Amino acid sequence: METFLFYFLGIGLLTTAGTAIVLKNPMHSIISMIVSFFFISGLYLLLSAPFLAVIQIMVYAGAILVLFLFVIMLFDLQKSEYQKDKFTKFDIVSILLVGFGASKLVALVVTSNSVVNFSKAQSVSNDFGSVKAFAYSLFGASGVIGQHSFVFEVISVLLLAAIISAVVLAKKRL
Amino acid sequence: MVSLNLFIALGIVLFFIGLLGVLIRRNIIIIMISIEIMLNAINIMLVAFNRYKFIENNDGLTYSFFIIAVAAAEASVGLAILIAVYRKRKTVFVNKLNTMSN
Amino acid sequence: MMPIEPGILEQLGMIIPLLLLVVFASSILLIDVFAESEDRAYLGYLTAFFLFVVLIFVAKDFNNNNVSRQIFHSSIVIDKFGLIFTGIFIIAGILTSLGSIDYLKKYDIAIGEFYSLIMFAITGMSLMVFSTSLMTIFVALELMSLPIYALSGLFRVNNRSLESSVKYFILGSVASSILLFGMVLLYGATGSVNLVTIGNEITTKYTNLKTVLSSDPIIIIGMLMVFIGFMFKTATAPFHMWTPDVYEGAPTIVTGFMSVAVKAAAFATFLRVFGLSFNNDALLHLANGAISNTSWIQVLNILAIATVIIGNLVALNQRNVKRILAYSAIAHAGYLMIGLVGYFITKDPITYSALVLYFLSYTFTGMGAFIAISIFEPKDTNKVMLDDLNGAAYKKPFVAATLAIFIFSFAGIPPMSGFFAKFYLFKSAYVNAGLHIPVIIALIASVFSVYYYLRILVHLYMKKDYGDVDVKDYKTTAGSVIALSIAGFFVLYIGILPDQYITIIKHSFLSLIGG
Amino acid sequence: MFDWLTFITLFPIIGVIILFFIPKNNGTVIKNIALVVSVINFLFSLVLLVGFRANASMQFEINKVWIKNLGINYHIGIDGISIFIVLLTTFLTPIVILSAYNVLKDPTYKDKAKEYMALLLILETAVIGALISLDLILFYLFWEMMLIPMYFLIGVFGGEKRTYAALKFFIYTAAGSIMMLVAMFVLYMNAGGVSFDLAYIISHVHLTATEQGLLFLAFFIAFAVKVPMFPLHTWLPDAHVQAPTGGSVILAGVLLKMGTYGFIRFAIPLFPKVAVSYAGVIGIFAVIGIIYGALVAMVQKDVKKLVAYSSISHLGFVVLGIFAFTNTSMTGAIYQMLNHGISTGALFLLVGIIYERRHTKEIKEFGGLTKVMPLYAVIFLIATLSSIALPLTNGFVGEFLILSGTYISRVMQWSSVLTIFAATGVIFGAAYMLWMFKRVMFGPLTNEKNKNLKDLNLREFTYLFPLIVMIFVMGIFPNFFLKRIEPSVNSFIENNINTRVYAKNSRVTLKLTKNQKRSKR
Amino acid sequence: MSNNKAVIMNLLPLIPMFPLIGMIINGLIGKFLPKKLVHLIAITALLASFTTSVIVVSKLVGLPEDSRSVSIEIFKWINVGSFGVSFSFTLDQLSSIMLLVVTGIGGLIHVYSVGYMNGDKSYSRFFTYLNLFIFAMLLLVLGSNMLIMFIGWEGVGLASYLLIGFWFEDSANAAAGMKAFIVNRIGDFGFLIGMFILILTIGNLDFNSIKIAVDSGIITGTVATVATMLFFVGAMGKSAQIPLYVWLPDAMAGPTPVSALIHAATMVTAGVYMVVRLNFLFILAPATMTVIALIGAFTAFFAASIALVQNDIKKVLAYSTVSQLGYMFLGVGVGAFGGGILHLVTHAFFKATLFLGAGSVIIGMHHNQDMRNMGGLKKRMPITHWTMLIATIAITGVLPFSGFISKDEIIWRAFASHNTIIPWINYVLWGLGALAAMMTSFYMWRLYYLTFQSGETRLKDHHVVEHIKESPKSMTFALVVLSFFAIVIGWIGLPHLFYHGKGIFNSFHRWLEPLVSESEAKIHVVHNTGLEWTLMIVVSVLVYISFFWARKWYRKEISVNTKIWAEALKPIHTLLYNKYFVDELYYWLIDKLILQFSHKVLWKTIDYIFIDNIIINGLVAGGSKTLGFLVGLFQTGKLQFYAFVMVAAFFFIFYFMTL
Repeated sequence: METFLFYFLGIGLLTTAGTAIVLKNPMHSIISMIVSFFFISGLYLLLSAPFLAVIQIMVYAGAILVLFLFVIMLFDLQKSEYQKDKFTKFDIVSILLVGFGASKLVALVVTSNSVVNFSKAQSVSNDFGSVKAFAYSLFGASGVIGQHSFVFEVISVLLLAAIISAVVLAKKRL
Repeated sequence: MVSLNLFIALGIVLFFIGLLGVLIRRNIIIIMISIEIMLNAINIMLVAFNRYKFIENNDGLTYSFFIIAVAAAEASVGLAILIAVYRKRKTVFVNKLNTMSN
Repeated sequence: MMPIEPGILEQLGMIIPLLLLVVFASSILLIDVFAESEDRAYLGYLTAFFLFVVLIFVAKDFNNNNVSRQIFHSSIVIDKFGLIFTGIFIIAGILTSLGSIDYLKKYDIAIGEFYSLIMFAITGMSLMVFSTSLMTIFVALELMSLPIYALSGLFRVNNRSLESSVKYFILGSVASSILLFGMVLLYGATGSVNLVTIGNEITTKYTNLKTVLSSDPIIIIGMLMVFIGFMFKTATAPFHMWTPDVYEGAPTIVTGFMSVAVKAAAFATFLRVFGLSFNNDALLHLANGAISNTSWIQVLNILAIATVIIGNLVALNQRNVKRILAYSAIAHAGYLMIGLVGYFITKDPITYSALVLYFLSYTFTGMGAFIAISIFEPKDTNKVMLDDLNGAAYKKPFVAATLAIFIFSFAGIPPMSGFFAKFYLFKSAYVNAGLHIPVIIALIASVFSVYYYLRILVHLYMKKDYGDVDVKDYKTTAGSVIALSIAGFFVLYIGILPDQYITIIKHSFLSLIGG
Repeated sequence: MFDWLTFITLFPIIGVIILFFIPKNNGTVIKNIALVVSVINFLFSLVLLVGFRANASMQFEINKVWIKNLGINYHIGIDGISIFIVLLTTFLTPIVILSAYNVLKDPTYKDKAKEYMALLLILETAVIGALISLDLILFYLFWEMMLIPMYFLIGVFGGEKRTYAALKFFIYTAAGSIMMLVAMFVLYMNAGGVSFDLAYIISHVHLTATEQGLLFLAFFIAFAVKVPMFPLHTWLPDAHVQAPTGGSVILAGVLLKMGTYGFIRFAIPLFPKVAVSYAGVIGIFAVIGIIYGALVAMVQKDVKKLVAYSSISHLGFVVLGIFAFTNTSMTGAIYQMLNHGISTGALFLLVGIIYERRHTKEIKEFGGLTKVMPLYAVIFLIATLSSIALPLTNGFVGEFLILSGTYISRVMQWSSVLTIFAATGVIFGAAYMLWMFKRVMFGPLTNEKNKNLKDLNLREFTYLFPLIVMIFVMGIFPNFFLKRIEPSVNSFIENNINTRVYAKNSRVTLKLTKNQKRSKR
Repeated sequence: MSNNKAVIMNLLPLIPMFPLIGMIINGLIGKFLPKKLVHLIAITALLASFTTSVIVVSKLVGLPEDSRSVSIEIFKWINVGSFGVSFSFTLDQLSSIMLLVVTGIGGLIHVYSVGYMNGDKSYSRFFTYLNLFIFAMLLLVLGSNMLIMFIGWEGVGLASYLLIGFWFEDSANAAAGMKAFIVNRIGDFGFLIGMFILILTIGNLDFNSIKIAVDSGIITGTVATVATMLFFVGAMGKSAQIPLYVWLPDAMAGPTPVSALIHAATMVTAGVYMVVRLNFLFILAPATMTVIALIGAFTAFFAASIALVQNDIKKVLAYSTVSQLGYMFLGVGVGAFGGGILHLVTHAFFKATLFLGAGSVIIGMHHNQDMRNMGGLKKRMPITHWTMLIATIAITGVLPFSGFISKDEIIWRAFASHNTIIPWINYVLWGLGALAAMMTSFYMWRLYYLTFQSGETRLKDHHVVEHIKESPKSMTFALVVLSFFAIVIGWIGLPHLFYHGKGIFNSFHRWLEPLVSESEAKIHVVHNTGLEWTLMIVVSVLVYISFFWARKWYRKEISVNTKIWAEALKPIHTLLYNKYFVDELYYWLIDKLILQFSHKVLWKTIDYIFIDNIIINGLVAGGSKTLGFLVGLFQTGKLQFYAFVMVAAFFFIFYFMTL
């Protein structure tokens, strides 16, 4: 049952990701992107990381792609506009190159022993993927700094910087 | 039972699909989306490794969480640039933007 | 090195410079909001002052604590190596902020955000240099890059500036994601992202390159991905293609900051990452103990030589000054890369101090040159062609003289610091690290570089005379004059008496090994 | 005791700093200050001469650590070989500055006097620095530093194709000396990687024959470009034709000597065996240079180019003298360096004077100037005679010593044949100089523009007069100079050639004449 | 006796000092002094040095025969390592003769040139150069080592350059001056190499140390031959022998007193003086001696043949000088060093008279030198006529006059001395000598008759003809004195054929005895007075025939049959007139060989095209620029292309690492 679920989610993910980059109309690709996020959160659930699955849907799909949608609607591209984005000979070369490279890489990685024959441990301590585990690692327990609280703080500074940069870029008149 | 290397293979393929997206499409929006795909692929592999190999702590999970946050920041700046470009050049196609060359 | 977990306050106490940077960056924003006067010049001076304060703190830290400690669960380490490079970033920041006052006034851009973004970028850089875990490096990399993407797109009214920021953004993001991908693979193979643990894991599991390749290629791929990520940031040969366009498009001051500070940060982190985790014999030696000629050091060596050659050759027939300096930056990256290879081979204080001295000299020379060029930039063109400089020396003798000093320092002509930097770098690479062929190629290439450097001087001094130089708006206020004189003074001072700087740098080497 | 050498090197820089504060437009004040500074510097250098004892040791020596980490120390000193070239520099600079007074009058350079003077003073510092430094890198530092002022002198103040000529000059020398830098690295490494000091390296280095050969080649090329020797000389005519008068006087008077000085101070002591075994080949190139320079000079249309090619020919003599390794020839070579500086310096000043009056350097533009400018003609004649080595002028002493020394040298292969070919240079020299003198000074005064040329004014006479005096003084009383040069040359040959190359103490350099043999028996 | 030596010692350096001081004064302030004072200074300088040399020579005569050589060192000039040269003068028999000749004739010519040059505006410059010449000549003569002689040697070269090109407005004169200097320089080149050989073998250049080396056998035959051959090259340059004589005829472009002093009496004889000074060295090299003799004889014959047909009075005298020098070298070549010097002295006097006479004729004819317009000056310029007549008789070698004595001595010794290398050579030498003597008398009498007799002066411009009058006293005084000596001077050197006693008459040879006897003894000379008489008579007969021939043709108006003969000898005439086209050959040679070659090949191809364009601008600069351009093409500006290159590089490196 579980393997079926994995294959369903996996193939779903790959196809939706594929369509996301192939479709001409950016609106369509955004939507197929959102569908692929659902598949990803499914995979997270499979990997017993419920908090992440929720974050994926809420933050990633909900916030970031919605932002994309706003931007696209802002441009209201005409059909003729994005039809011009045709395939060229050069793309075929890059597809072949990436395809060949990826296959070789996958073949190598799959067989390397830090990856092969690891089966899922049955019993998982209850708070593996849970919010509690996250809280401990981010904010640390009673007086001890969390494992990742420093990086967490840095990301907050990063977000601030990102906001300022976005404002600077988007300002009408400097 | 689904073993680790399946997840890793899936992650790598997804990563290269994203990379391919960047190389092929002219539309900047699509390029940004393919970058997001690449980041998601990385998240999947992170979670997979953490779940299968290093079950005792959840570093992988927190990393992927951070990556989502960073991706958000990146996307915001990227879109800001995109708006600025669109407002000035009225196009979102990258092959138009090659005024500078030797 | 014993990772200790002192209390939160004490750990925070150690990263005061970083905190100060963030606080000052945000305070600049607030001051900017409440200020009424349209003219934002005072912000430039204020930023310079703030940065100077941080510099004092860095210097204070540098002198007293001699043992470097890993803090925050060993995500970063405060050691002299990091402090020295933070110092370099801050110096670049001071020069940029001082130099940008006139430049922004010329394009009548009156925004405080410019300075806060600079400060954020500097925070990102120093964090990058301090960090010992790949995750912190990634986040710090983003913290550095985002403001730079914005800054390079500052002139929204100018196509080239937008283009440069688009290119830089997309290629930057792709490179960071490749870096991340490498990190994941390494995490998968070794279970942690801390550089030291990665290094130990690899050495415990494998003894030579052949076994690693056969049994666990994921490590090699991961390492390669990280390698590519850094190669992009340091603009080495095949990954340098974005540099000319981005440097030409971005505002000159930002280009200066990018070519000096961002490059230095990338190099320093590359040194830290590959010095700590991948410089073990598992990844370098063949079964029979000999250094394998397909190890990443060999790849780096080849790329370095390619960078030097491409950087110098293509610059020969460029007409745009910013593009010439872009290619010269690539060439200098090539020389630095040879020095870095030398360091990785020997890991001794001489090659290390040669490298850092080169950065110090390059900071002053690069920033000075770009500030001078920005003064000569005609209004609203975001383009400095060689012919725009004609006869400029007779309009602005001081600026032209300092530009001449920087040009000669780039070319490595004696009394300037460029000479000793280049001399020490090539001597350490040739004598200590035994890189005979790369040094000879680099020296020959640097003779070619004399051609395109002198072309700038030809236009400055020899093309026109007093009479016929038309009045251009080269007005300079105190900010750029101070910046140019600081840069000029240090270029000459290091050129004549480099000894004390070398000893300080050597002093900082001890802590690096401990990191 | 007061460190005179550093003082003399850095004193011009003080002059430059003073100049810096003077406003650009009052040119005369600038010129006077520059003149005063250079004259004072010359007087101080005379102090050197007074304090100089005629023995072989290195005098006024200072050896302080400069950059400990790189093993470079500030080791300076002068001996018989370098003292007079330093004096030549300090002697020529005030003359050049005085000659530059009206170069700066013509409109294109009207308020660039400050730059011109500053460049000349910096050039003086760089050259003296290079002459006195005994540390490889300190020498290399001054060697490269010389390029900047000369580059600007040619580039900013030169003729039409000045940028091309300046660039060619810069890149020729820079490219030449790159390999020298690599050679210095190898030497440093081979001598145990402790210091770049010349004496230290000479005593501690032990190289294989091939290594010595390659390194000598690297040093040789760097200095051969500067001399310039035959195949590497094409930069000199361009540089001279485009350079302003002052620039080309210093270029010919002093910069060219750096090449030959480099041979004596660095190339030969470091690699004596190679220098001796290749002496013949270098001798051939020197002789080619002599004859080639003379022949090509003969057909030049432009006076300055003619004098430029003549200095290629003269320096061919000097190189021949150096590589003959006899004390007569080497002393003669050093003495000839001084003579060439004075006679060619005078010639360039004279060409500059008629260029300032007529703004052309073509020989056919002139003719019959003696009638209009008699005093000029006399001085020009004396300079020409010194250049073609007429006895009782300085040129003769130098050339005679070189040729006689080379003839009796047993170290240089085919030395007698080379001497004979080199001596033909004496004939060609007379031919092209006198032919030029005839076409410029004698003959009917046909050209209208030459009719109302003014003769030398007082200023011009004052800066030519010392040169004329030196021509005769050095021609009639050479012993004053030779007495001081010779001990250093003897010790140079003794410990570089006799002991280190032939390893037996036979006085090999001089074919033992019969009566000397008899007296020895 | 010792005070004689002391007197000489402190007087000797004064001799060259006087002209030097004269030169300096005239040189520096001559332009501002009145004309009278200028020539006064110059003449007193000469007079002073003449009197001092007379005193000094008389003191020398006082010394005993064997120690008549006094030298004094003024200061050390150059000493480097083992090689030392010092400024030192030596007075011995040979240099005393030369001293008297130089200062004597020099003084007279100075007096003469007061008259000759009084019209000239750069008066002081002329006298400066004359004094410079005398100073240099005295150095040459008094120098006690080869180097001081070389200084004098080149010094006189310089003076002759300045004086030939004195009227520099006319570029022909300047060219002549330059030509003289360069040809001398070619000679000096040989001299220089000779000196090096001496330095190589004996370490220094003093004459007496050379003598010691020769006596002690250090200098072997071969070394001596090579050295002497090279010194002879130097002599050829200076004394205008066959290959290097071309400059002397052109040197006539200078003022006539210059030609008289430099190109007749003193400078050109320097070569002979040098050979005699080094007689002990030359004797060691029979090969060189033969060459000298041959060249001397051939030059005598060759130059005389050219002089036959020249129309310019000074050109005739110039070629006659070359021919007489040929005689001197013939004499010296066959070992008659004394005879050579005697001929030098006698020639100095009568040739100076001839030149000065020609000078006064030219002044009279208002600077017209062509003999075809002269004639009939006998009555207009009596003194010049008589003095020229005496000198002509002297030069053609008629018995009582000096010319005969010295020339005949040489011709006889040419015949009598036995040559080891080519035994029959002496007949050839004698033949050439005799023929040259015959031709000499022909062209001299042709000159005399054309200028002084052959009817009225043929000059077209009648106005000038009326005004021809005798030259002023200063000129005629010198002429008279010199012509007197032209007769008398020969007598002091009478060969023992005529006079056996110890008296004044053969004091000349006895005077030179100690210097040359040793080397002259080495040459075997046939003693057959009968043969000597017969040969002397044969030569005199030949001289008389050509005198009669010239007289017949040129005494009256140019007779009709002279024209017939001229037609018949047309081809030979043109050949001789154009000086065997030697000058044209030299010019073609120099132009083609040196100028074209160095212009086209050396400068244009090697320097300009090969090194500059092909290597520097072509390969280095051009190559790197095009390479840079090609690599630059990758910079297309398209973002996707950059990303593609990144990915491709990644895969390539990956492939490389996993190799």
